[in-house]
Amino acid sequence: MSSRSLLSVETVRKAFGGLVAVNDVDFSVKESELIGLIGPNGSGKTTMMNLISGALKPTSGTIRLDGEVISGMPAHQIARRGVARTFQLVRILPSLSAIENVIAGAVFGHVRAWGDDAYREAEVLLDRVGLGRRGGAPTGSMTYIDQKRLELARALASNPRLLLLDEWLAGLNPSELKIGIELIRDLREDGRTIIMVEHVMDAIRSLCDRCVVMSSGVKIADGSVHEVLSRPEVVTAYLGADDA
Amino acid sequence: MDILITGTVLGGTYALIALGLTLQYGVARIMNLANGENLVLACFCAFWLYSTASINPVLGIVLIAPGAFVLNWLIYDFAMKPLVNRAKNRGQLEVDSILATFGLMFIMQGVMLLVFGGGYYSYNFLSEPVQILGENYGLNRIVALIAAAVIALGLYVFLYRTRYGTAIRAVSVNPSSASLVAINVERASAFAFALGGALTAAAGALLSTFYTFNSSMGVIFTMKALIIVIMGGVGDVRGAVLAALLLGLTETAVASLIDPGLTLAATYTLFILVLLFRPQGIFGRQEA
Amino acid sequence: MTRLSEKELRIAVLAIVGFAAVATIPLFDDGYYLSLSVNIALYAVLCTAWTLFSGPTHYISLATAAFFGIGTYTVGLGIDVLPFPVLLVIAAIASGLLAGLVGVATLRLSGVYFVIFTLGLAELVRQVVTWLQTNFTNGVGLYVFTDMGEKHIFWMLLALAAVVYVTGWLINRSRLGFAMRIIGNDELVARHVGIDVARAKVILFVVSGAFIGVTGAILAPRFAYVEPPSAFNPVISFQVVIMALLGGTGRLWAPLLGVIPFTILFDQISSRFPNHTSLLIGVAFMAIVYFLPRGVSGLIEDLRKVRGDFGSAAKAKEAVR
Amino acid sequence: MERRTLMKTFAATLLAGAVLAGPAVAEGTIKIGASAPKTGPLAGGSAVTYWPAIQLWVHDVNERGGIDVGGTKMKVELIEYDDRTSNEEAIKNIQRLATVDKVDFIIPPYGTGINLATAPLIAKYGYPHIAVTAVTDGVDEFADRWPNSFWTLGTSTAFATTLVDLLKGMRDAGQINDKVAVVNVADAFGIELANAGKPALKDAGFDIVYETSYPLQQQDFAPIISSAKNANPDTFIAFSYPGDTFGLTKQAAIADLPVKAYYVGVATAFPAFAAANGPAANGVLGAGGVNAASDKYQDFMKRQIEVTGSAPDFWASPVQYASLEVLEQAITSAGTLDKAAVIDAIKNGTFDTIMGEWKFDHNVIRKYWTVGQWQDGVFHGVASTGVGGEVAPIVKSGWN
Repeated sequence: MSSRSLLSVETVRKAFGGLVAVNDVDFSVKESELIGLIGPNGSGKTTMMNLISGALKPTSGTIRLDGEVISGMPAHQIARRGVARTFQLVRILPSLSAIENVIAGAVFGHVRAWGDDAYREAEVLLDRVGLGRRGGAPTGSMTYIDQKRLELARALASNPRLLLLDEWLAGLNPSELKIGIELIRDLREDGRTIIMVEHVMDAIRSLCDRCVVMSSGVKIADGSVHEVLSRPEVVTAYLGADDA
Repeated sequence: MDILITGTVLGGTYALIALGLTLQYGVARIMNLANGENLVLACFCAFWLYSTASINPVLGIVLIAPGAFVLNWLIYDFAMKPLVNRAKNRGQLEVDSILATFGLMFIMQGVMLLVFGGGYYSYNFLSEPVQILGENYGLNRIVALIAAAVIALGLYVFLYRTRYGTAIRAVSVNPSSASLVAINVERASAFAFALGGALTAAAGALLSTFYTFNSSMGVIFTMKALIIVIMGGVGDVRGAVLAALLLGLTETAVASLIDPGLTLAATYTLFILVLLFRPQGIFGRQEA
Repeated sequence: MTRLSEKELRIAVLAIVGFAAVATIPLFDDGYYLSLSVNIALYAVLCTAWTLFSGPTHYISLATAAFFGIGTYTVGLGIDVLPFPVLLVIAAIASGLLAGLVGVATLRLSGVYFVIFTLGLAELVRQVVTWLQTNFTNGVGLYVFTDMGEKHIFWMLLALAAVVYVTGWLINRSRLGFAMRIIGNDELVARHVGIDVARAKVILFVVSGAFIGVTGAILAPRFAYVEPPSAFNPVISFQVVIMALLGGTGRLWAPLLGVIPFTILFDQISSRFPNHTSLLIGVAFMAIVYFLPRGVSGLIEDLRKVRGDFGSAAKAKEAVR
Repeated sequence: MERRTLMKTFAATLLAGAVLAGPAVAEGTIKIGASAPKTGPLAGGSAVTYWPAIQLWVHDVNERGGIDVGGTKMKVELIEYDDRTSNEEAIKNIQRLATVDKVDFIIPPYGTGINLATAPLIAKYGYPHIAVTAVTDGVDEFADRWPNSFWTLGTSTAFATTLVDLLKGMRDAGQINDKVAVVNVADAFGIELANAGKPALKDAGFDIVYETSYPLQQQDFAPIISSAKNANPDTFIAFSYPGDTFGLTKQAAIADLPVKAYYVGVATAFPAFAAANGPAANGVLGAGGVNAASDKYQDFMKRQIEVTGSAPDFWASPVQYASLEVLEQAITSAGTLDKAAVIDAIKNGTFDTIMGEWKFDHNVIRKYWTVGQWQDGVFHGVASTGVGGEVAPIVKSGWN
């Protein structure tokens, strides 16, 4: 691959007291790449996402976005530089309508739209995630998948350079899953750069160019999906964690 | 040296004022703005017992504290529990309890005004000097300091060394998890609130031996107590005692060495510094 | 989002008519009812300004007395030197500045700490002002003698109220207002959509503090004699919190619903039962807390919802047919 | 919807207010209004000095059958409001008294600040404003500004300078030496007194060996007393407020502060002071004073205890009562309830009060008590601006 790397994570470590959740991890993501960040529960994936998005600050190490150091910046600054995310446990804004939820993503971040522009853009995005014409709906009564769609639309509203999806497919039933995978594939075809933390292996297999595997805070593998998933240490890490 | 002793004595007084509130706020989660009124009411009771039945205020605690315990249990049961049950989250309870205890403060003040009037009260008990290292200190203050130490120690032993105390601490850390391990949270909260009230009343009885009080001055005590409780870390007995001592020493040092006009400024500066550098209180743990 | 909707126009017209009507009060009564109106206008401004910040952020600020006192003191110190309008501007700047400093230092603290901190702040400012005056000037009291009477103060407060409402409305329509709504919903999300949460809060706190400062400045001529205990009276802070919470903090107009009935109620209690004021106010208070858990505006919204539910049920029925 | 509800709420409240506020007017009575703290920081003082004296006066007048107004006796009806020690409330109360209750006369509020805040209003409605509990150097300025206002308790400067004169006398008699400690509460009265007192002390050749101020509502005085003690003065002066007056004295007794003259400010004259300090009170000097041995005062004290159940202080209580006697006599001599006529009568009349004969000089009483001293359970006036009847001061001998 010849394109330059958009995100580079360099020996990043995060310790909570004595517990090292992320242990000197290195990896990089190239422009328009979709990588999977996988690993058993508690392996530090979500912490890694939080470090990239600025929800947490690394104890040591550097994270660069397009060459600029973003580690240590507050979350809103990182967001303004074009990193958007969804959350492991879906977080919508309950007292705002659906379309306002989407507009929220468009106003303050990488794109700073306001007024009618933001509104039109948000309608397009709602349509795209499959919530067309439901912009006025109260968000509290939405189904889980719809809330997830809404959250994705909010993340996309800022036209992010890097999109972080934290178990966005988790908890969906098989038919919803299919729709979800299609949606992500669609985004990838647009050339969007995405990191997805995911447990759903089918999704990883069918979507990702590459994946990074973490176990107990350490990166244990990094490479093409097929190759990485057949490595013995990855298999042990998974089986060990899942079966025990 | 003089400053150290005077400061410690003052700190002991502050600890007395604050210990009750730290339980009420830390465990029962009621930010009790009527705390000072509770204390002043106890002052009046001690005064009344002393002047009509000549009951020694220190012994009077034996009557006053259980009385306050019952009163506060009733207050919790009738006035606070509906709010606790209604509140969806901690913030809601905080707002509601501020409002409700603000009302309670007025009621208690009104009752005291009716019964005792608005004038100043003061009486003499143990106000004889004792010499420590060549300086005179009021015996009643020394007694209060000792009592503060006894009460704080007793409370510490109760909270950290007994089963029920541990249960109460569990409630203070996390009420919903506490109920999962078969702790009757409602009862524990009521108990903590009542115990806090009793401690405050005991403090009032002791303070009445050397403070001049009237019906309207409860709010002064409430403010001091709130500051100490927050500085020490909500619900933390050790923290509250330490904060009280720190405050007593700082105020005395500032008054003696710099200017008595700046003691309150020193109090709040100290308070602000503690908040900025240890927002979880002196002993508090960082929230994950 | 930027155009005035028909509904907004209607409200604007109503508000203007309402303000004009209220502004005529001094023409009808120059006595007690005017003074009562001044007190209502005073707390209406204070509570609304307070709610500008505390409504969306859910922070309970007890610093009202600090900003109010700074405003009052600005006038007390400058009344013989500078024209009154200039003093109002200085009061706004001074209290806004203080709010900014405090905001930068403390708005990352969580709720309770902020409450106590702001309470401490008012006391601290009072102490420092007293100490400075004691040590560097003669006496603590300042005389503010002007030709302004109750009606002038009333009109000024009313004008300020209009400014506060318009500002609040503009904020609500702006990015800042939208940001505050998001922050009120979920701070973490707010940060991740690129909102500088701390900055937004500080800005609002400054705006709110500046308005409170101006209110204090307007009130100074009414005091005639400005001294720290009355200018930095902590009771002001508490009353503002309580009236605002009783009214409700969800809407710009909600605090007014707390201020008007409760000022009148408390006034009735204190004039009917001068010797039992505390007791009865306490009882009234507790009753309100228990029976109006979401404030007056909450009650109104509940009533509206009941109606709305009937309405939508009817619509649903129609749809089924 | 919300508009309608709002209007309804508003209308209902107004209506309720109007119904409740219907005053009961009795024929042939004089309505007199009073607004002062019953709650709040100043309530402690007004509960001793203000309310009982008024209550006694109303009782006395009505027992006599009322005030003689142009030949007919009119009884007095008192309307009282609590100002909660707040300027806003006080202003509103005065407005209510003037425009809703339409009282005939107003007894001015308690405390310097609130007296000044309400003075413009009282002037606007043309009521006589006989201020009692307001001690300030501005009296002449205020009397000029509000010609309806009368000032009875004196000026801060006089309180300080007469104290210095008294101490000078004691020093010249060899009872005390030059060394003085001066502390004051950082509030209006305390600061004014300190600002007037310190230069006067220096001029009189005293040596101020310790001076400081402390904040309002200070509760602990150990550092102040021990610093003062270390400076080793013969005289200790505290320009203090009620809470601190008690606190300082208790601390001084415990520390056995070895001074020969000990002065504390407001509330020294309260009966509770003697009760709280027992024998330690003996020899304590304080602000105020009265001709305590006089029959008039003794009689006043006895009756106030009888009627109201609370003992008067030895300073402003009798002055408060006297101010009402002035009002009564002025009404009678004017022969009408017309406010302007009564103001005129106060300006020019001579009044026989429990404080002796009073005549206003440019609206100000110039002869008043300034320093008193506890001697054997009674707080005798020991210095004044020429009232007469001062008792000789005694040297403080220990704290037992």
